[in-house]
Amino acid sequence: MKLSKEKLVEMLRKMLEIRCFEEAIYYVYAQGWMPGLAHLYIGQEAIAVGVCENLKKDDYITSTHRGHGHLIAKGGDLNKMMAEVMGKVTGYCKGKGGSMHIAAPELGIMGANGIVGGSIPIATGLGLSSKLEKDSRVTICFFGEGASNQGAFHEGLNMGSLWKLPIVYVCENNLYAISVSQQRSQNIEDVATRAKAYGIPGEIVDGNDVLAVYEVAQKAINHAREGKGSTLIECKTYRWGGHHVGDPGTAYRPPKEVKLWKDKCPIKGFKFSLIKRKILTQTEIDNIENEIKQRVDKAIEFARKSSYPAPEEALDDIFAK
Amino acid sequence: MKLSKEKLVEMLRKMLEIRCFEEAIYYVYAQGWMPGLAHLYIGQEAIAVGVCENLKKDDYITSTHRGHGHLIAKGGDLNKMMAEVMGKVTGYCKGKGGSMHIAAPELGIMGANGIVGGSIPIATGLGLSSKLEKDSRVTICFFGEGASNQGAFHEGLNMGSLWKLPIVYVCENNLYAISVSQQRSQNIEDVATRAKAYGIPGEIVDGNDVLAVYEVAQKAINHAREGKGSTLIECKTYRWGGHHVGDPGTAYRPPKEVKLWKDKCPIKGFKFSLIKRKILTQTEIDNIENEIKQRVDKAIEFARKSSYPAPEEALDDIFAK
Amino acid sequence: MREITYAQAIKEALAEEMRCDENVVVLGEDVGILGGNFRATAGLYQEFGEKRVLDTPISESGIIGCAVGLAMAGFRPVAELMFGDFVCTAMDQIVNQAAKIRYMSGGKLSVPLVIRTNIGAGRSSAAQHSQSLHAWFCHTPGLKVIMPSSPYEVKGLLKSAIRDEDPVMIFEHKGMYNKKGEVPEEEYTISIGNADIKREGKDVTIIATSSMVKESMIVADRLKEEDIKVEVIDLRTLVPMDKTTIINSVKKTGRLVIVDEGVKQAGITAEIAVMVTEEVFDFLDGPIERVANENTPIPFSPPLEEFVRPTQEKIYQAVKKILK
Amino acid sequence: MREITYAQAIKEALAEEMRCDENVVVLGEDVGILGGNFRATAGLYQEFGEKRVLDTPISESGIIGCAVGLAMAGFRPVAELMFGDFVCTAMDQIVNQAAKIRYMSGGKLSVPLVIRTNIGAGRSSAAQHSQSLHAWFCHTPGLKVIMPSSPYEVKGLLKSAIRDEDPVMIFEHKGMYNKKGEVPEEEYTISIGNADIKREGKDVTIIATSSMVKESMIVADRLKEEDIKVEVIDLRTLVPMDKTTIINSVKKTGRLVIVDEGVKQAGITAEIAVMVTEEVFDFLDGPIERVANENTPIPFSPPLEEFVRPTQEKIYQAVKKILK
Ligand SMILES: Cc1ncc(C[n+]2csc(CCOP(=O)(O)OP(=O)(O)O)c2C)c(N)n1
Ligand SMILES: Cc1ncc(C[n+]2csc(CCOP(=O)(O)OP(=O)(O)O)c2C)c(N)n1
Ligand SMILES: [Mg+2]
Ligand SMILES: [Mg+2]
Repeated sequence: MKLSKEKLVEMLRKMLEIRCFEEAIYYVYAQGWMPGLAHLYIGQEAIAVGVCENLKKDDYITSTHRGHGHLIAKGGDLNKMMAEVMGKVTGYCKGKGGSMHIAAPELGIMGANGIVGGSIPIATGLGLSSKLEKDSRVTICFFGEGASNQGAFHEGLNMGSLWKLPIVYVCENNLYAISVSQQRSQNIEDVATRAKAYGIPGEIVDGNDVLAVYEVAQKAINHAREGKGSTLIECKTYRWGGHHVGDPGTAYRPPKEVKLWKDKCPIKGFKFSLIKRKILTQTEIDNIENEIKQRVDKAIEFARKSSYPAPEEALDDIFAK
Repeated sequence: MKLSKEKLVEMLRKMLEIRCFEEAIYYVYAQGWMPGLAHLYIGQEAIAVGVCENLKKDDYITSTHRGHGHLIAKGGDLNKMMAEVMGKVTGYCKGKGGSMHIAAPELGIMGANGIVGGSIPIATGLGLSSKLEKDSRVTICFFGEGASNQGAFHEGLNMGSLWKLPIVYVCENNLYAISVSQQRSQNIEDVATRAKAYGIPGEIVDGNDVLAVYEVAQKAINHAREGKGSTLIECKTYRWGGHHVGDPGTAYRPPKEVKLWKDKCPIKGFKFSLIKRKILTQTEIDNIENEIKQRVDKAIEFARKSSYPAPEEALDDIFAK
Repeated sequence: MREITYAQAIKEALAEEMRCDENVVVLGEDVGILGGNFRATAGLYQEFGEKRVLDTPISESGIIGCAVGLAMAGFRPVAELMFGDFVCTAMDQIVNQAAKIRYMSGGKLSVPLVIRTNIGAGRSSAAQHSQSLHAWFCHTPGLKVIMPSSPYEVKGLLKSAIRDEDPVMIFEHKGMYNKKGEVPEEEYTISIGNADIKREGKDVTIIATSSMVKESMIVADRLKEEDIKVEVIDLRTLVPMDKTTIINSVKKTGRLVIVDEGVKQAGITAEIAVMVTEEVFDFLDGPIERVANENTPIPFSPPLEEFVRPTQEKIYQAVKKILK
Repeated sequence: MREITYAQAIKEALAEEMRCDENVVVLGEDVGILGGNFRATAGLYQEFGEKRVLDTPISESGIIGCAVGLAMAGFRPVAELMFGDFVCTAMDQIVNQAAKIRYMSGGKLSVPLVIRTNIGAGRSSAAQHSQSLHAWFCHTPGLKVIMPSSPYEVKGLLKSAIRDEDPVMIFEHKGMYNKKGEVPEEEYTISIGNADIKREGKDVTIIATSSMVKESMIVADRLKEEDIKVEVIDLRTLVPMDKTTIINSVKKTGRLVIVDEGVKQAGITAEIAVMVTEEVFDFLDGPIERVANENTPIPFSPPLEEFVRPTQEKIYQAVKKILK
């Protein structure tokens, strides 16, 4: 697959942005600047970026509890995200949603979701809207391998496949659902096998290879846009940290396994290949990284300086005015 | 497959018993002797009988809204069933359950169910109990093709397959869920395909051929009893009547299709082959049928003569004493 | 005035709204070719086609989730859950998704969704097809809850529900689908949040929901013969609740009987009673009477079912008791 | 007396019951190797092995359905739903199956099942991980409902729940798992259906559930300084409810404040208030005050969350108001 230099750089940039944002969240959490918890995307950056780089602005995505990466890849604003994570009124949801519920419909981001599998039937509805409106949008539905054991997964994919909806179901198989490994939660090796249950294509891809993800996603997205229906893509990957910022993630995973996957870092590998292919030099990459770090620092500053919503605002937004 | 004469006759007898009971229900309904509705099993007799003839008394079954056939095949008493259908105190559930909720744990009948798919996760629990107790029981979980689109189906089969439980999932694909044909509810031709999603064997069988069902079920039941796990069997069949006694079933099914399937009557075909194989003569069959008719008539009489429960009994059985 | 059935009134409301707003779509099990298990969508499939009247698989979470997605994308879906008991298989999408999306998104997303389902025992449908579960949804902020008592009410309220910007649960009554009532030919809507005084009276107030309105009216007739003047209020919407109408009535009569088909324990009758007690404690001449389903699952056998349901006799006795 | 956390108390109850009855099994998401998201099953997997402590897939309907099947077959499963909000994905199995199976089968089948889940906001977990949904289950005949207020209560009540022949929902509190309290070393149980007077007083009764008991005790301390004697009742079980203790207290004090973390609208405070009004109307000196969550989803941001939750200050104000 031939991609322009701009595209490749943009992909690296987005991956770095996610990585840097998530590392900042760890920091923000440790500093006590953030209420509650957050589920970090570190290690899985190639998936969100590889998929979303194929999308148009008005395409839809639905996200999960582990959603920051999807949002950034779809164009989310770091300031508004960080402010939301900190519960500030300048956040995407005015502080009402927090890390797990960020929505930005103006970017096609139709909501992260705290209920595992909860967004899968919703994605079906978004896909149906595109079919009915003939707006040629595509809906990307992100979820984990753990979610593929939920009833909502089954109902969502059954309806999506039945009606040939323009949806790409992207399963990020990071091998664990909290502490439960994939092989302790399902009797199959590949989640992609489940595509057979719905008569749609099932694809398996190295989720740590952004170009591979891009290619598979492109095919599925085109398929969807051409009215040929849904695809289930399984991206094999790994969650570097614990389940959330407060979980070291060491109690149920062998250190060797963690190390193995860190060695397969999606960013390191991609950087290496871009340098090798002379798309970028190390210095250029360093500059990009510095620029992103500054933007993330600014996002932290923006969020910290923002105020909390006024308490009475808790009574708004239950119903439309 | 070689089966004793006794076995073959017993199979025919059971099928006739179901047919005759269900026809009686139509009658009872038309007479206004029965409150509410009932979902009849006519046309599907070969499945319940073909499966249950493999079972021991203490094996478990879970059933559905269309449950009379399963119950009779598992040894249900016609009097108690008829009395329950009429809401009498002599019924299996003292009139509290009615047609859709008959339970007879003493026969391994762990309840019919009014919620489509509702009994599938329950069957998983029954299967798990056998695995934990090492009691070598098998659980048969009956459901329709419509139920295979429920989230509960997915969760139940995923867990049953994961834990290699001694369960046989029997999908009775009668092509319709109320008015919705299979091809309007799922993007696959065979429900058995879904077995792949759980890494278990998926079998397809002519659900109108009692011997074929018997054979496939036997294999799956042995598999389960030997600790090798679950199987999904899809039995292709047809519901002769409407969805329930009050539905003519003509508004959404072509008459030609109905006729075609009536021609494939599971009982007619089996009778014919038994006569041909000289297992039974027509006279013997007539005698069996008469004897069954008399028993069903007696069941009606028994039920009609039985009294309704005393109103205050409505307050019992909420909790154990 | 012409009379049509409750089911026909629903169908008319749907058809009218579908005609004037192409974003209105109907989905659910058997709502298309069959026209609905209770015939409340009969003819819509023929008029509007399979793109706007969708027969779905038996997947209640899928149905509501799909409707949520459609609503977020600008449609106005009307989803049917065939029996009120099946809210249980869709609960996450109703409660954790539909009800909360506007709030969680800080007002960015709207879910203009109508969920049509029903309540009501009395048909020997047993415990899994007879529940009246509306109280749960009054306990779920973010949902509006409607309980129409007649063909007239169901048509007017459903039309308002479809035009509403938020998720509305409309609990129809299984026993009323076939019952006829007067419905004007000309278009009308009934706004959400207004109770209706079905009969004025000065001695005692009965607040009733759904089919209990009619039962209460019959009891009121009977009591009239004993010279007891009953004021009957049809609550019509539970959320938002028309406190003013209720309070004014209780101020006048000083006595209140609340009638609802849900299970009594922790049901909607409790909320109404407490609200009244809180607002007009000093006007009450005695404790409030609640007539509701006994705290049991719904039994199958007719005499048992009759025993647990709220009946005219029980309403009558409650009024007599309160007047003692 | 020794002090252990609420989570440890749960674990002890489970371990003790598992030791003396091999039919007790534990299942749920992450209850095994991890020892539970809130560490309430820590160590059980190691002691009892994977046959009796089952990590499940993320399938709440599957979990509860599986537990129902186990229970019908003679086991005594204790199923965990990690967050109380996830009852929504298991609602059919809880409400239409577990709660009704004994009844529908005319008493032939038993479902001795315990569902452990929780309530509680205050942790900035937002709208889908903070709900207190216990009221729904009080409105569901066939379920017992328990809300333990301390390590002592949770241990004793959970043990009784496991020995109960019927489905019991036990709502723990997320904010209390880490909180310590006195728990005797020797075995004990607390029977289901008995409220506990945590402090005697003559001026006003506070009925509280779960963590609100402690909050109410602190308020009672504060009021004592103003010479107001508050009687604090820990309701402990909602179904069955200990009416006697409540009624006797109200007869004595004539004034009642009810405190519960559920949403106020159609919540359990309404049922308790009405029950009291019905039983001892004439003993009440004024309207009952309810302190509960505002009728909103739970917001994420701390000041918003604080605003909607029942707090000590709100309890205090309610008492003062009622004494005016
Ligand atoms: C319905 C539901 N059940 C359980 C949870 C608790 N929970 C949150 S994330 C998670 C694991 C999800 O695993 P997976 O889908 O693989 O996503 P990952 O966390 O690995 O990205 C669980 C069990 C939840 N949020 N919702
Ligand atoms: C959860 C749920 N949804 C819907 C229904 C209404 N309903 C009863 S039977 C039925 C069709 C079931 O189809 P299938 O599983 O194929 O069984 P069949 O009736 O063909 O035997 C439906 C939709 C129900 N009882 N439960
Ligand atoms: Mg995972
Ligand atoms: Mg079918």
